[in-house]
Amino acid sequence: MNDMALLLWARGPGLQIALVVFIAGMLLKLFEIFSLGRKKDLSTPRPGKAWSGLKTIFSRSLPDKTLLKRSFPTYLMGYTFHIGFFIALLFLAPHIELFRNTTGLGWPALPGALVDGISLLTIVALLLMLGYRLYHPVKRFLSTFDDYASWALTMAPLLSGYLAFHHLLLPYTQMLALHILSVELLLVCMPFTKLFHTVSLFISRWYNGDALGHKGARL
Amino acid sequence: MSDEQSLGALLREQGISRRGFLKFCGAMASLMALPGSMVPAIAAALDKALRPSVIWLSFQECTGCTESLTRSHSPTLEGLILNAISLDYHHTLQAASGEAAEAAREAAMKQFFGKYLLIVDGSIPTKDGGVYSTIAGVSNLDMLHEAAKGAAAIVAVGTCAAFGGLPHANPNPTGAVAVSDIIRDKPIINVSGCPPIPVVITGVLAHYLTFGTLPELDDLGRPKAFYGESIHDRCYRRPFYDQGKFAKTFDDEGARNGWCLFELGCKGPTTFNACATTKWNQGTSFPIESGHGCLGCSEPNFWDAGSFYHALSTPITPVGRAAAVAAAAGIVGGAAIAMHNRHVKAAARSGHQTVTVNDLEQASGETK
Amino acid sequence: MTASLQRGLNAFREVMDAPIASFFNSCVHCGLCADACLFHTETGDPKYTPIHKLEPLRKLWKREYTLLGKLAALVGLGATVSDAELEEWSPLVYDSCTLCGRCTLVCPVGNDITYMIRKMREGMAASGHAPAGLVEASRRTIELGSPMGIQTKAFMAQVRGQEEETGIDIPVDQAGADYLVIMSSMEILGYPEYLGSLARIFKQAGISWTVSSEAFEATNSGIQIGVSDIARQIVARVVDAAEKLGVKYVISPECGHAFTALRWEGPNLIGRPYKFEVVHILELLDQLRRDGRLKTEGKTGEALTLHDPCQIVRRGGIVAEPRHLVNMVASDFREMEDPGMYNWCCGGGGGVSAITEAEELRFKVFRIKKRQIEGTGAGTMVTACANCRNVLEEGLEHYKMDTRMIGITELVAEHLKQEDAS
Amino acid sequence: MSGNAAPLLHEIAALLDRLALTGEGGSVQLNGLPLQPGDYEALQEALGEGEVSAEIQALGPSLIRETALHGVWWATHRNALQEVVAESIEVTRCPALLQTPAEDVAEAARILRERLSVATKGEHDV
Repeated sequence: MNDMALLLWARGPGLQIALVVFIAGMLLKLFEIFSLGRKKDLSTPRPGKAWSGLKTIFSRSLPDKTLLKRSFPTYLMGYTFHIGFFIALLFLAPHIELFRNTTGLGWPALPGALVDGISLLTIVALLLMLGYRLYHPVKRFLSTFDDYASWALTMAPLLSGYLAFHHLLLPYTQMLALHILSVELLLVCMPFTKLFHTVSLFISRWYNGDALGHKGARL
Repeated sequence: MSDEQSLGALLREQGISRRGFLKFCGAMASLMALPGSMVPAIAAALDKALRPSVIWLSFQECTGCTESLTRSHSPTLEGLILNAISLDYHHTLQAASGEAAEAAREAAMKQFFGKYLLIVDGSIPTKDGGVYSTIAGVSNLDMLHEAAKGAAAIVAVGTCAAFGGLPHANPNPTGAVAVSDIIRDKPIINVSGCPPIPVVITGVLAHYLTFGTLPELDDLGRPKAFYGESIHDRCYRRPFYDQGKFAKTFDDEGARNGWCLFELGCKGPTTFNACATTKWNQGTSFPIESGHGCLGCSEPNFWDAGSFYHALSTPITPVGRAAAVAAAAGIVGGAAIAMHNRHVKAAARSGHQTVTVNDLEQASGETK
Repeated sequence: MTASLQRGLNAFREVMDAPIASFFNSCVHCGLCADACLFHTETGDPKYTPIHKLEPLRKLWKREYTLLGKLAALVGLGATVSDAELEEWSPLVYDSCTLCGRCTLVCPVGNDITYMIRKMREGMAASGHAPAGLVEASRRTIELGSPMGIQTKAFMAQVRGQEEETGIDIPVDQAGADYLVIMSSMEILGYPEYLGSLARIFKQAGISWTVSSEAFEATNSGIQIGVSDIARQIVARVVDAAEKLGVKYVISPECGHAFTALRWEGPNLIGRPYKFEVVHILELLDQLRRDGRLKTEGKTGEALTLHDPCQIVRRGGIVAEPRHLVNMVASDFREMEDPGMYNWCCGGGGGVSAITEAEELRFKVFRIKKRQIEGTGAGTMVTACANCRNVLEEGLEHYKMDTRMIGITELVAEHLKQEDAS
Repeated sequence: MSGNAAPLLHEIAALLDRLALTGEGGSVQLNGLPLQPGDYEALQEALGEGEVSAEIQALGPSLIRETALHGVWWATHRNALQEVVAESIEVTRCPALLQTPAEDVAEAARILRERLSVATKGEHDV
């Protein structure tokens, strides 16, 4: 299979397969979670709890002030990676074109050079995250195959995208095909690895905030 | 008919001066991306080169490649070198000659066996024994096999000959394939493009004449000198891509400002060809300069690569149906696992044994 | 499989709900919860990472409630949960978790780890892996009425003692009173002055109240050990007594988890809302202060600091009230580092103080409290939880610190306006 | 303007250094570069007009001009239809194309002698 055929497979059947597994998998996981139900809390809530779940979805994106100093590397790498990843995902022109093509929604792109710099920073952050995971006693202790696999699944699109953008290592067509394939692999694995946190964290934050808000606790 | 006359002598016979020849060699060097310091060596080699015999076969094609090459005559370098070399058979150009032409082809094939260059344009239909394209009652498939036997090398001119091209596009009713799908034991140079840039054909021939070898090829069998870089890399609109400035439609402000055509479906990033530097129509312009994105015509499967007007980063097939099917599957599968989970939980609830303080101790006793 | 293990695993299956499934799905093993947990920060041992304490529960969830886990189980992958594993986890789920909720507060994906530990204890206890100290406390509560074995007679003796001390009549079993006062065992045994202080404050404020000879105990060992069946029985005593007396309010005493048990878990245990309201004593005192019914005079110039009980502040939403009350009677109130919702646990909440085996660890993790207290330079520490107070006093003694402890109600009562109190 | 004029000028400066030091210059093929009209103007402006301008008629006209910078030549080669087939900047003391090929010199001598002998013969005949 030549590079172009690989690219076309990635843009055609590969994407179809990945999307089917991704969408079906995500829905299945949501059913899996919600089917376990949650008992209605019969205790009298404190006033003003209505929006606490929603509020927590946003507020939990901010660092805990007492941990900021103690766990600074985790926060620094975590924020750099997540913000960088989403900028690269959402503000590179070719990516926006993909969203526009599939969903009809589009928005202005950031200059390629800026996204490029941010991507590099993101890759560095992700590399440091792996190093820190191997070095930090707690992280190393907690880590399972899933953690390392998820790391690799996330790194692959970033790195292949970066290399493709700069025409490094492999011919562009081949690297672009690998980039798209790596994203497809990420989509396929997302429902079944810890990468599912991208969706479930909103559910978790909502439940947490709702329960704490019920008690009138600060969020 | 070819003879043992050198190329230089031939050209001078036609009234071309040495300066003119040198100028021609300089242009050729520039075309092949060879350094200017090599021009004297090229001139010396070409001067002494013997006229080779060339046989040109046209198969399942649109004549665009021949048109590209011959759309102007002797004053151009391309025309010159084609005239200078020995074109012993060109099916399209000699169509009127009928049996005489076929006889010439066979004579040349016999006389220069093992030495002639075989140029092929058009794809080769293979379905149903190759009946979909025949010349003088001989199928393209048979003619290619026969002509390839005595060829020193084969030049597949145009995307049809190089990769199958338009006839190969889905659903490919004639079973069209590229030359390289059929001939495996001869050196093949793919000069892809729909049509290929005429000077690229000449450049390949010039290289063969000058050095007696094939030029360096990429992994798709194309000469690196011309296909070494993507259209995107050499595009004068590249800075706009880097700045994130894109034309959104063919007549908007961005289009008028000459911004990047990526979002309008330009396939420049994955298309390797010399259009952006060599340009077309004697260096006038190339498609992007005329405001239209690159179609990717020098790449395999370019007809099946989705819309010409959708960006490279988009799916080549609509995803809506797949998404709907997936959603349905997810809901059905999800409902099944949900039912299962509820069943397990309900069983646990009904299996609940009230825990008393005595149970705590008994249980502890049991395990300790 | 033993019957008890079966019962325990069944309890695991039973408590599993959508929030828990979501929490397990969300964890990215970032380890931030470890940095929020005093058992990890003070020992440096990764096994005390809060989310790790839930590993057996996670295993069972994965195996029984997820498609992948079920598929893995079909081909013989994915271990089951064994008695040996639960035994190994018992010190992690009980000895080294006070249900303080700090991990829940910092988790970036929003996992309520505390909630999960509480749920996990159901299976741990049902399978016989609860620590002996908590089992005994539960037995005493069920059989004698109180985890410390206090019976009605002993309680009534304390009531009479405080009546004598204050010269104020303490109403007993008075139907139709507005407020029912209940106490934690620690208060009845160790800090009976709480009751006397209440009598004085209520007299000044003109509050109609009573204690119950049947339901005086607020402590709920069932919640701590994690057996809802027992917790329900204990909470029902208070609910029955309160509804029989027809009170409008039940006052949760200065005790963290008693508040959680009565205020938040109780209605869910008995399966219906109460016919009365539950207020924490701090809420009531602050309400009286706002209404001008709580009148104090003079302020102590002593440097005071405040220890926030986790269940009242972080998981109870009562943050400003104790500060208003302390500032009312003290001129040199000093906040600790990480005050309010960010407080660090005394190290003995969630039943840990009842576990003998956990004592050494408890003193070890007390060092963070020690640093906090020393950081303020205050000689007196106020708190609003008798259990915290007892644990803190033990810690202070262990580290030979001379910090004095006092309950907020007592502190306020000490400064009541004299003419009204006489 | 793609901004390719400035790097080109740096390359020309480096070639000039080499020419001054070793006597060997070099050339830059312009038709292989992504240049825009703006770039051409910038280049032309930077190089200026020089003293020498030569036109060659061989397979179409070629115009070779020295720029204001001595040793820097601008060569534009056209075919018989006046279409540009190659364009380059040569850094040399004299572009090769302007010099007469050695074979042509020998041939010129031969041709001249031939003409002379024809003329002499004619004189005798007359």
